[in-house]
Amino acid sequence: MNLRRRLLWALGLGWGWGATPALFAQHVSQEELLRPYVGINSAQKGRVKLEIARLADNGFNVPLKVSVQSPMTAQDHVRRLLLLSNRNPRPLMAGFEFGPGSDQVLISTRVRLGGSQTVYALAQTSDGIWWLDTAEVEVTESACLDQT
Amino acid sequence: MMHSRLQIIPAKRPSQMTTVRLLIRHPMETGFRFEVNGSAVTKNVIHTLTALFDGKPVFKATLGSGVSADPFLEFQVRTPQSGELLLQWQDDAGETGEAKALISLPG
Amino acid sequence: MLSLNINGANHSVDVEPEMPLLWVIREQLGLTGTKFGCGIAQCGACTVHVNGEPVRSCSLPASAAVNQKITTIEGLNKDSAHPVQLAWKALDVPQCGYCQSGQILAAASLLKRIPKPTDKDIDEVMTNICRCGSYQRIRAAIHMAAGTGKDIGSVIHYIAPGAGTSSSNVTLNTNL
Amino acid sequence: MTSTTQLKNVSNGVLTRRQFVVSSAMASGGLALGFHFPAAAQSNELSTLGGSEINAWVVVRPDDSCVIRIARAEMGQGTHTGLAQLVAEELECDWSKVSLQTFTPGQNLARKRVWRNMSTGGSRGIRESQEYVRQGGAAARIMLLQAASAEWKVPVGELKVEKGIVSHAASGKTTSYGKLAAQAALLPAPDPKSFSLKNPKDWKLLGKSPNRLDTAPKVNGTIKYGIDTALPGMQYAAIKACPVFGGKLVSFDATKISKRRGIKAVVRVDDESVAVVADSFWRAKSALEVLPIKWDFGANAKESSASIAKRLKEGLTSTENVFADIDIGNVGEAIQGATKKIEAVYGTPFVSHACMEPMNCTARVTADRAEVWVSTQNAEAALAAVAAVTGLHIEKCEAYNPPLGGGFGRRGGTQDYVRQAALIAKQFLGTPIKLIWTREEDMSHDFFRPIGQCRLVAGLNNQGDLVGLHLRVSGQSINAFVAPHNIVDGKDRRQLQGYWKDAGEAQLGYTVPNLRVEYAMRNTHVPVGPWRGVNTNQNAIYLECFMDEVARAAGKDPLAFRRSLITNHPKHLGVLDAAADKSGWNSPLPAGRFRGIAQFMGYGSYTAAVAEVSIKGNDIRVHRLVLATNCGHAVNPVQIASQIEGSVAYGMDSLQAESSIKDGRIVEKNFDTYPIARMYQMPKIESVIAPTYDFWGGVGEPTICVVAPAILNAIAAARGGKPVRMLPLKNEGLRLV
Repeated sequence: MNLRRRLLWALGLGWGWGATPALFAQHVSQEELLRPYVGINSAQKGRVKLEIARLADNGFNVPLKVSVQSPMTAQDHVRRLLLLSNRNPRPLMAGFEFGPGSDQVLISTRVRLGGSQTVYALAQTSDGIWWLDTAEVEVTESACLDQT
Repeated sequence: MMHSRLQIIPAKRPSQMTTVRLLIRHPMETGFRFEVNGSAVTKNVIHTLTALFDGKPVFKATLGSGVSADPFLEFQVRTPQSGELLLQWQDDAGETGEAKALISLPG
Repeated sequence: MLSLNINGANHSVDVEPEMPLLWVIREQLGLTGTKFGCGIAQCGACTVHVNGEPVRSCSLPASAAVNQKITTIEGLNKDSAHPVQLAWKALDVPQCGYCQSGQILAAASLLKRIPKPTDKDIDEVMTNICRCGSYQRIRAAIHMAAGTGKDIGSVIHYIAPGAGTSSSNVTLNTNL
Repeated sequence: MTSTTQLKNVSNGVLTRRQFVVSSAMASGGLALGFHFPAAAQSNELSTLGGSEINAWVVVRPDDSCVIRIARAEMGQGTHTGLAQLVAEELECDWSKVSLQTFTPGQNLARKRVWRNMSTGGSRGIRESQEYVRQGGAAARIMLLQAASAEWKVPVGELKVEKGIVSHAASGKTTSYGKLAAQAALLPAPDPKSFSLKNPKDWKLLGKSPNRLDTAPKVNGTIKYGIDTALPGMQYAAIKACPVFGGKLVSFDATKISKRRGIKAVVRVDDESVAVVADSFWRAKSALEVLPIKWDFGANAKESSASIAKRLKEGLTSTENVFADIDIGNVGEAIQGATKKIEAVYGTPFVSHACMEPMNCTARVTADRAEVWVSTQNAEAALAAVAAVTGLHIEKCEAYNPPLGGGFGRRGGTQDYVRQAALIAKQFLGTPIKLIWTREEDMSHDFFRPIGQCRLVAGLNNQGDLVGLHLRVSGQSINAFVAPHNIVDGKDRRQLQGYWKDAGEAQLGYTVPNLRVEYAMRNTHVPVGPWRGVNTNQNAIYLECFMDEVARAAGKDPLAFRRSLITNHPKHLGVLDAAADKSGWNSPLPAGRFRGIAQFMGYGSYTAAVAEVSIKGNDIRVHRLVLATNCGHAVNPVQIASQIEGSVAYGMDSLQAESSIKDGRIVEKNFDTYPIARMYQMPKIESVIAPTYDFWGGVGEPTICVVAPAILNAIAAARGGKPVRMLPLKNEGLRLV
């Protein structure tokens, strides 16, 4: 699959934006969260490193950094990287694809987190395997309201 | 036209990666906010961002409402020779934006 | 330089004559028991005694306090054992406590003027705001400190589960 | 079994005893009772104060004194004492030797949040943490007993412990926690699944009312709130944000004030605020008052209370942007076919928290460290805010959280004052900056209780039974302002708090055959947030006052009418009956006095109130309030009574206060125009505590919401059935005296 085709695939198919959410924003289980994006195979811990502060002031603007260990050769490279939230109304926050010849995967961005939750960084390597790192984030926004 | 700020830390050698830092002025409207009359503000996020080097795609990001307002992205691309790095993006309203930089490798 | 007598000690402070006494006490002398609440003499959190009378120090220029005898909460009683303070502790009057320096000084001067105050006296004099709503305990504690024997205070009815049966030994006991 | 206790004068035996305890404590120099607050430390390690840490919650010192660690903020509700009782009950230590230790969010983070949530709010301080803190106490007790068992080589089961003294009957040996602590600290922690917590029937300390542990420093001025922070070289900041919400700071002319005494600088804080920094707060504030500032007020400057009321009124009958959370039967038909139709529109204004300690925060920022000293309900949020503002790694930031001079929800959410202080301190690297808001700033830039209106329509059949009820709230949404992503499909159920069909948190107590409960979100430009009791406040007024209108139309007694609708919810009924009983509902009143009743549920607790009022002209005197709660478990009944008594003052403010809007900004900026309940207005309050010990409910908020409707119903009774529907009372020329 050439890059352009992969990009089209990413844009149009497969990832979706999650099912209809529950009445209150709820945490979803890891299996439920990953199924639509990663398929039935669960991802393995390793290779991916997700850095995000344990506490976030409000969920509107949370910096994070992800890196993936990979030789980035033609045989062994990172195809794509996904950032998922197990609490946001739309679980997929962002997805990235890397061009040929990249020898390093290092992404920084800022995300919105709808309440305290687990953030997932998932990377798929060229052998099809999904690698995973997670981070707990306490979104401290409102002492009186954060129950739901 | 969407305002953006692009910062490039160019590769010093062909074997190195070029670091791209991009900040786009955009509300990344989630669709979850409400107007005073209780109706939802229409969702409008930058959904796709592509980096092309000399016309060839080298990086692609698919963004959702989970990315903060005024999205910031830092990533790395391969720029094996001097050339033009072009960043293009599009939001749900169909508006597009771009930023470009010339990468000149020493030697 | 202004010369102020606070809690029995003389202090020279280099401040504008119009600086309110509250800020001199808090910032220049570091006595933070006197509180800032409103700045317009409405809430009473800044109450101090000037020659024994309760005064809202946020609205009293420091120059007007020269040659007066000023007492703050820190100086009310060196052992924190003024009858009002003892009653306050016995009844657990304070909740957040922020207004209580002012309440205690207002109560202390009330008792000095009227040793056995009536509820009406208390209503008239105790105009300090307590946002936690500790008023009922304040009233009870004033009566307690004055020894009026007035039957006013917290009334607590405790109804154990399965009331009317003896199924529980959970009882209200303030006598721990 | 019912017992009534009068906490009153020194002739009462109970209080003589309490006073004795106080006096003897003082004679001995203050006993061990006290608090250990973390000093500004460079280390994330929490001191063991010379003792042995048995587990995260318990430190035992060689002199047998026990230090109990407390995670939650103390804002006056007695949370610290209650939490300590929970630990001590299971620990079986000597309560007279207990002291408390608080810690910082940095220390919590360094230990992977072993102490979990540090915030106080939503009446959750005790109900949410009771299980794990009791487990902490029990685990420590088990470890201490295991240490004795190992030393004496006897089975743990043969050991007894009371007040920290461990004994073995067969051998006659005794020892104490202080002697066992060092060994116990080395033992592995028991799995919480391997032991069970005490049955409330066996409680010795819980359910009793020891004095609060934090009273002494509150009566002699030694307690330090955030506003009392003093650091070497500290400067003071006064701030002004654009008076119109959403407006922007354009420019200011610092030259006009820079020559004034003590002024260090005038700084832009963010898009909307400017601050003056000086060597004294008064100098900073006085200079700020005369600083020429240019604002861009923006489009919101056109908004007013009238324009907002119009929007809300439209929402009462609109078909746009409205949803039904409950829709049982067919309300339209039921009301259409009813013998009698009753209709009313109620309204409640924005109100301010008005914490007695104005918002403030002291911040010190250097190139590689940022610290704040701040009274906050949520120290972890303050810490995160500092990290966000400074861009420093969270491990390089710290927040110290002294007790609060009132919180009420204002200090629980947005840490706006922390952000501001850090933004200012960032501009003065190394210099501590104490930012204090004036009262005017505090009342102008609150996160107000949201404004709302409610239209209610009821139908009665010819027996006077309620056959249909249609209730629609139209008003501002807190979630839409603070966390819009929590609103799913545009349905903000939170604004219907207290009308929920779900059991457990804030359930509607009435069963009506045809019932429709709707919410039409109508927002404003005014920032809103949780105000002690949050939406139960408005919702209880709407429904409970209307219930009286319907009962009146049906020719029924308000209590009997409610009882007939509430039979499916025995806990709601239980407190309603308890309040009615203790108020003497069926006994005659002196001439000119009238009663009103209300019941509601919030924060997991069931509440009811009966008010007695009289009216002279436009002056309303509230004589007596009987307030009942079933909060599940009663940890400290006297403290619960404190909260109930306090809720009367807060509830009465619901009747008389209003933050109104003119030219897009708040009109009432200080206590001269914003009335707060005072001593002379207070009724005699009786607390009815009726716990059923089969759930854990909140205490700090639940009883507030029934105060206003009970009083309003009594006022309506006194006015021959004429209700007050649009608050505050001054709208009808009435006032509380």
